[in-house]
Amino acid sequence: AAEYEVTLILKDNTSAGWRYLASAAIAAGEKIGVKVTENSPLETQNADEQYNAMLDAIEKQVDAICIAPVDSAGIVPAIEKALEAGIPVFTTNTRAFVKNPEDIVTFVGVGNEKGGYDIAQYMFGKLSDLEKINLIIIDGNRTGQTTLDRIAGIEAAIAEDDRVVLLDSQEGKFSRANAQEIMESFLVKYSEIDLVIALNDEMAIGAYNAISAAGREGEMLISGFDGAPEGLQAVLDGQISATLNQDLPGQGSGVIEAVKAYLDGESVESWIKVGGDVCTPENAAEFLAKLKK
Amino acid sequence: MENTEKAVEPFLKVQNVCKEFPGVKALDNVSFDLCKGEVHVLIGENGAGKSTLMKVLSGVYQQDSGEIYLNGKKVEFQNTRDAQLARIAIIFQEFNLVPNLTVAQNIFLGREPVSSRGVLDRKKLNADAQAILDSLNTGISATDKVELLGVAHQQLVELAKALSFDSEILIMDEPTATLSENEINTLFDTIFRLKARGVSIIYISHRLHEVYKIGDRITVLRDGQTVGTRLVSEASMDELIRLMVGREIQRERIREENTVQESMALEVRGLWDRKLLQDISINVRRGEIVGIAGLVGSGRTELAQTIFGIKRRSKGYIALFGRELEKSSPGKCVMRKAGFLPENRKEQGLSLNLPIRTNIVHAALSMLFPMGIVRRKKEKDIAENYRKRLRIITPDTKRNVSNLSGGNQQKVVLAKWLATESDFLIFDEPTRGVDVGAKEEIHFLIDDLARNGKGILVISSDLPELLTIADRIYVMREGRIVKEFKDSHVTQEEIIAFAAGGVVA
Amino acid sequence: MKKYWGLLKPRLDTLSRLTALAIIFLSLVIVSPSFASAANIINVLRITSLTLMMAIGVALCMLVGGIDLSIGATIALTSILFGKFFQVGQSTASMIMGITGMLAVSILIGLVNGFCIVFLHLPPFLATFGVQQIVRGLAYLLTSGLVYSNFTEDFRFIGGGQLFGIPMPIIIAVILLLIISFTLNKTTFGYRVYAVGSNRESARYSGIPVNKTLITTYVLSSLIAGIAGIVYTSRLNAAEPTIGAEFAQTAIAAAAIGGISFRGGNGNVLGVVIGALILTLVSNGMTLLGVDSNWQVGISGVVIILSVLVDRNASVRKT
Amino acid sequence: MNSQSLRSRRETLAHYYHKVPATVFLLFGMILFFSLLSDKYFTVSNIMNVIVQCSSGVGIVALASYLAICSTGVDLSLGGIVSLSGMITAKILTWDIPLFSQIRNNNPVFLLLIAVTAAIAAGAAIGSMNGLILARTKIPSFIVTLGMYKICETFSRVIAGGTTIRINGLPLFEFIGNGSLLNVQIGRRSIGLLPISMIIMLLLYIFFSFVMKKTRFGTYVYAIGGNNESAALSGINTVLTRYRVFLYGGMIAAFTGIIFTSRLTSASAQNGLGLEFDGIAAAVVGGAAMSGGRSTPGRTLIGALIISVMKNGFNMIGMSNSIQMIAIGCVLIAVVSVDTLRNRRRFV
Ligand SMILES: Nc1ncnc2c1ncn2[C@@H]1O[C@H](COP(=O)(O)OP(=O)(O)OP(=O)(O)O)[C@@H](O)[C@H]1O
Ligand SMILES: Nc1ncnc2c1ncn2[C@@H]1O[C@H](COP(=O)(O)OP(=O)(O)OP(=O)(O)O)[C@@H](O)[C@H]1O
Ligand SMILES: [Mg+2]
Ligand SMILES: [Mg+2]
Repeated sequence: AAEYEVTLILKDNTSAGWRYLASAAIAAGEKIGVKVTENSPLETQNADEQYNAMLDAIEKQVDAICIAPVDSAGIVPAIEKALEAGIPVFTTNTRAFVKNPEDIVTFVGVGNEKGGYDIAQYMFGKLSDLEKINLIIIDGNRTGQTTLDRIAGIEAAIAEDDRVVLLDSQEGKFSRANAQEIMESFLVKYSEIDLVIALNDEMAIGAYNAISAAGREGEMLISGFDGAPEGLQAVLDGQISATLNQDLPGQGSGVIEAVKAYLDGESVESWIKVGGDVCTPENAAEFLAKLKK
Repeated sequence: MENTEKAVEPFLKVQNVCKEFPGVKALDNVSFDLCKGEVHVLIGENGAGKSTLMKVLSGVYQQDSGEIYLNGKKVEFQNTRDAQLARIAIIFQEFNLVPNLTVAQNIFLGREPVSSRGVLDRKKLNADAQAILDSLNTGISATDKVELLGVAHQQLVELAKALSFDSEILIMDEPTATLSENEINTLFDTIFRLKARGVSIIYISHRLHEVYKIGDRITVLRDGQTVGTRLVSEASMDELIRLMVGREIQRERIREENTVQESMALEVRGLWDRKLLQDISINVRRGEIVGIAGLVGSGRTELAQTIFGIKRRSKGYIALFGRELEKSSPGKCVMRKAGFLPENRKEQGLSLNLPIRTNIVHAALSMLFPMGIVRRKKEKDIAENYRKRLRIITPDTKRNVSNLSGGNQQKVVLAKWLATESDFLIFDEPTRGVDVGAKEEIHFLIDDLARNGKGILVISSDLPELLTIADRIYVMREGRIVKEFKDSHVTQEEIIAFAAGGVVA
Repeated sequence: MKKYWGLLKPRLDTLSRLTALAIIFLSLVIVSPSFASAANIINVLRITSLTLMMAIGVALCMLVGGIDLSIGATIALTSILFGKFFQVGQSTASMIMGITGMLAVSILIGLVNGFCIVFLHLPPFLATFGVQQIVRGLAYLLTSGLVYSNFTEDFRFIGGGQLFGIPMPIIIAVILLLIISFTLNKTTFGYRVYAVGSNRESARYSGIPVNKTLITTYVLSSLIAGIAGIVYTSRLNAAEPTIGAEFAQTAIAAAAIGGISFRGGNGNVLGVVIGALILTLVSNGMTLLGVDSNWQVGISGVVIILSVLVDRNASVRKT
Repeated sequence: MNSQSLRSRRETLAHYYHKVPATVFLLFGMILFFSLLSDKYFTVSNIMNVIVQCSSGVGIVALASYLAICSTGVDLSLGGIVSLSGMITAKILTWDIPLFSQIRNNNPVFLLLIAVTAAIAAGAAIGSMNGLILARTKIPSFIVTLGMYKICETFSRVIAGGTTIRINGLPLFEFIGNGSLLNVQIGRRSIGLLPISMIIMLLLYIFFSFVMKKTRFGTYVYAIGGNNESAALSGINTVLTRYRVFLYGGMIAAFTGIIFTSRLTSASAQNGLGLEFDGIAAAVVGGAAMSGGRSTPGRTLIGALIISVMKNGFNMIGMSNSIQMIAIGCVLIAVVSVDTLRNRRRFV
């Protein structure tokens, strides 16, 4: 029987990335005696449902709550309620903007802003022989924190490199299909594109599909984000150049291990860095092997 | 237009009113007047423009040209509200009740009594409505929902609603079409009372004998034009019919020959349903026209619906052409060559937004096009054929049914069932809202069907109609068959006596 | 002149819709240099063809006075099932098995919709909304959010290939459109669909098998969604449970712009082509013009309202 | 006791049985079911938890959905209105222009009033637009409100300007969504027995129950829903009535927007999107017919509670989300079919 009961609240219940995180968390929990129940918003990334899920977890009197907040600020009142009920709160993937940093036991992950900065910088570096970089960004969902953070990071990198010209950006809603359609239009519109940064792997593959269908493979580089198995495989297959390995499974198991340690009375660092490496054709196989395991 | 002596100055005057619908000149220079305290009857063939004229008078439509004077002052109604304010009330030919509201709410819809703070005064609403209903001897409760009422009761609610306006002019567009003798008498009493109070009434009906009971003057419309106004006391029925139809109409019994065959078309034994019908046994032979008489609510329609499988029977035996129909459904009946013309054309008979010709082939689809592929040419030919035979007045059978006048719509329903070439047909109020001319045609048509060996069951509240065409008449009361008249030598009075329960069978 | 009005009027709706389409098209040609290129027109047609397929199915349901909110979920579930089947053998045989499975499951979903509407007497909006939840839930359950991808070349041909230079999705959509249009206009089934949509009670009295017609319609709608799912999966070269969240909405909008009435019994499925084209043109045009994503949402909203208004403003409500 | 009074009592009982909607039994049945499965379910704090979740989510929106459905429409713009009005509230409370900064410093209560008024005004404006178009044209409400939803989303995104707006240091405002009166101490936690959002929800429901039952407007909404043509021919101003339905719907949804923003102390353009379908589901579960003219605000509230109870209950027993989705779909279908079949038996 499990020693501790934990509620895990992710941003949604549907997209691939969060599934990797959740299944790793549950698996890790089983190994070390923590019962993990996931309770993420059903379809949309919904701050209010996360709030409700927190309240339900409080009523269940779980031993800890792990959350990747959809809205870093919006979740704060709910976190305060949890603390009032004596339930420790852990964040993963995305930080919460609590008033006192010690309200949160630990944050597991690197943060989307840094990730965005890193991958953009890496891709610009790969194009070091160009005098001008014509850039396309395929956004996620501009109402959500994840997109905003990643974009902020990418913009910071753009600001440092004056070769970069941002041609266009459109919302791909993190979906392969949307990205494919958007890229088809961009290919018609722009005769010179050097780099496509997609905010997740699915959209990067969608962009690749459009580019290869138009026979313009090799003209431009593509980067993804997340380091999901498909993304890594696409890097290996040379379809996309790089992806940022968030190590979502690592975040999942990391946060559960932190919970266990904390509840066992051990001390836990306030920031556990997981992931954040840029995956390139050179190291992608390694990451993929680790995932398969 | 002929001049009749007028004792009083006309109260309402319609002058040279024209109204055109796409492709149809519904009103063509109509002039008409109405005096105070008069019952002015309006008659005319289906599609003559009666309802249109009334809708102009009540603000539903606006005339294209021409004037309306009320009390010597020119009026223009932009909507029904304006007409209500001018104290003109109307009972439409088609029902206009809100099913999910109570009777009282319907009667005072748009004029609910409110207390000083704008809060509804339900007590007063119900009491006022009940008072009107009671004055009509309806037995309807003001707090019942309208959707639970039958057609006849709904008609009475319409009447109550019109009365509630306390208007100076009351328009009734075929109020008796769904009523039976009892209710009609109540209606007439009401009309006399109103008249005594100085209310002027415009009364539209296809039942000419009613004209003589209540009318003062009578105006005949034909093809959107007035063809004459007469004092009722001076107009003979033959003259009126000639004015309306332009020819003589035979008003005698039309069935002379006995075409009844031995073999059974329909046989029903010991039929019950869960609510109303009790132990019903009837039969119809091929070549025979059988009538069912009864008061409203006696269950005639239920009986027909149960035979046709629209309502479920709880027990009983039904056979078509000697073969038992174990579980009936409309589809099965149609396949076994039986048809049912329902009483409520708007709700049960027609797809209003579809073309006339499509409606006509609806019931016969699988028979006409067994391969499942529709041939437009055939569809058109069939429709044209019935348009001619039934004299459906329309410029084109491609038009939607909703553009037709009430009577012509009825003919389309009829055509739909004739097109199935069924060997057994149930007609529920087949001539509801149909003019005398067309009615005669329909009667001949039914007679003709019987001559060709088809079995016919006619349900009608119009007793003269039954007496004209039926070979045999059943009388129903409260869900039972209370009497069977083996031949047509009966009088209306005898039938009513059984139907109303005066005589114990 | 007035005499011809009666004949012209029913065609006026189509005419004004066509005008709206032409106006949008021409303005895009003028404003955006890349719009009128052959490559882009093919893009537009290909995207339209997917919207169109789904809209045809929904239009059928709207013709019988219903609606189908479950098509997006149906596409998701069938696409996942294909992924699962394909995984088994990764061969042409498993592909054929997968396709068969997809069609079978989509028919099943249609049957469930039809059952809820006919026998449980549920309003179609609610029934298909509930079924949508169930079906999508199943899709998530089956995959736990994972993505299946990298299908065989012959499967990818269905959504990505070309025949005589015409992309396959366009060919499939046109074939479907012709079949359904023929069915509606020239077969007794089509007549029944209109009859049931126009007045269900009267259809029943006419001996038309109302229940059968309704169920068949919902099955057809789902089946078409299943076919669209095949094309979609093949085009994306991936099966994921999240796809199609907005398909029902888009399809309904296309059908409504195309003149299919929500009350049933009114409208022609050919009009839906215009509806689908208008929607695609607008979103494609905005992308080409570089309209900010934040504004795109709203502009598409305005277009949806306006383009329906175009053919209805002739008959503005009086009272 | 004589047999007659016994019989009449039995009849009254039967009468009441038929008057009580099936959903009430269902609601209690569900609560019982979850109580059996989880011992933490039937506690004061969890019950208040469910009520708060309902009142700050689907509860109020359901009322607006019900109004639209009752007049034979649907209002898909409600989610957009929630997002936009919530965003406007946040924007005004945090707007960095001299006028507002000054008010914020001198009289925060006044600023709060401005923000709330502006949010409701925005809801009213969108509702008006819906109403105007719907009353004046024959465009189906599905399309108009879908378009308006997208327009709301756009404005909300544009006002947000690419971030979420955070509100700090306005405890009075946070109190709307998070606070409550009459707190009791249970263990370490203090449980509010009268949450503000619940009070707002109840006031709205009571007010609209009154409106639907006791005013002409209410009767006219039912009349339009029952038979629009007849209503018009009876001289009812159907244009105005329809307009008011959507106007009020927009204003009601704006309350949810305010509560949302206050509850999360921040506003993202994403908030509230999708809530319109929950609202429709709740109204229909409560007994509203898509063809119009049925159900009451009270029944709608029961429908909303059922949805909230169901979601919370599934969470409490730890059911996985995919299965939850399936279960909710099944329950929706089951509830409404029980209700329709029961009604049909009575009428047919
Ligand atoms: N809304 C409409 N649109 C088009 N044509 C119409 C419309 N209403 C009536 N008509 C046409 O106007 C003519 C007159 O119709 P009206 O309803 O006034 O006839 P009526 O005398 O009342 O006939 P009935 O005795 O059958 O009720 C008919 O030819 C009918 O087809
Ligand atoms: N007492 C009643 N209360 C409510 N509804 C009734 C009552 N009696 C009859 N009805 C309804 O009124 C309608 C008309 O009754 P029914 O059709 O059985 O009689 P009918 O003899 O065919 O009369 P009609 O002249 O209307 O054709 C039916 O739908 C029936 O359900
Ligand atoms: Mg008439
Ligand atoms: Mg009858």
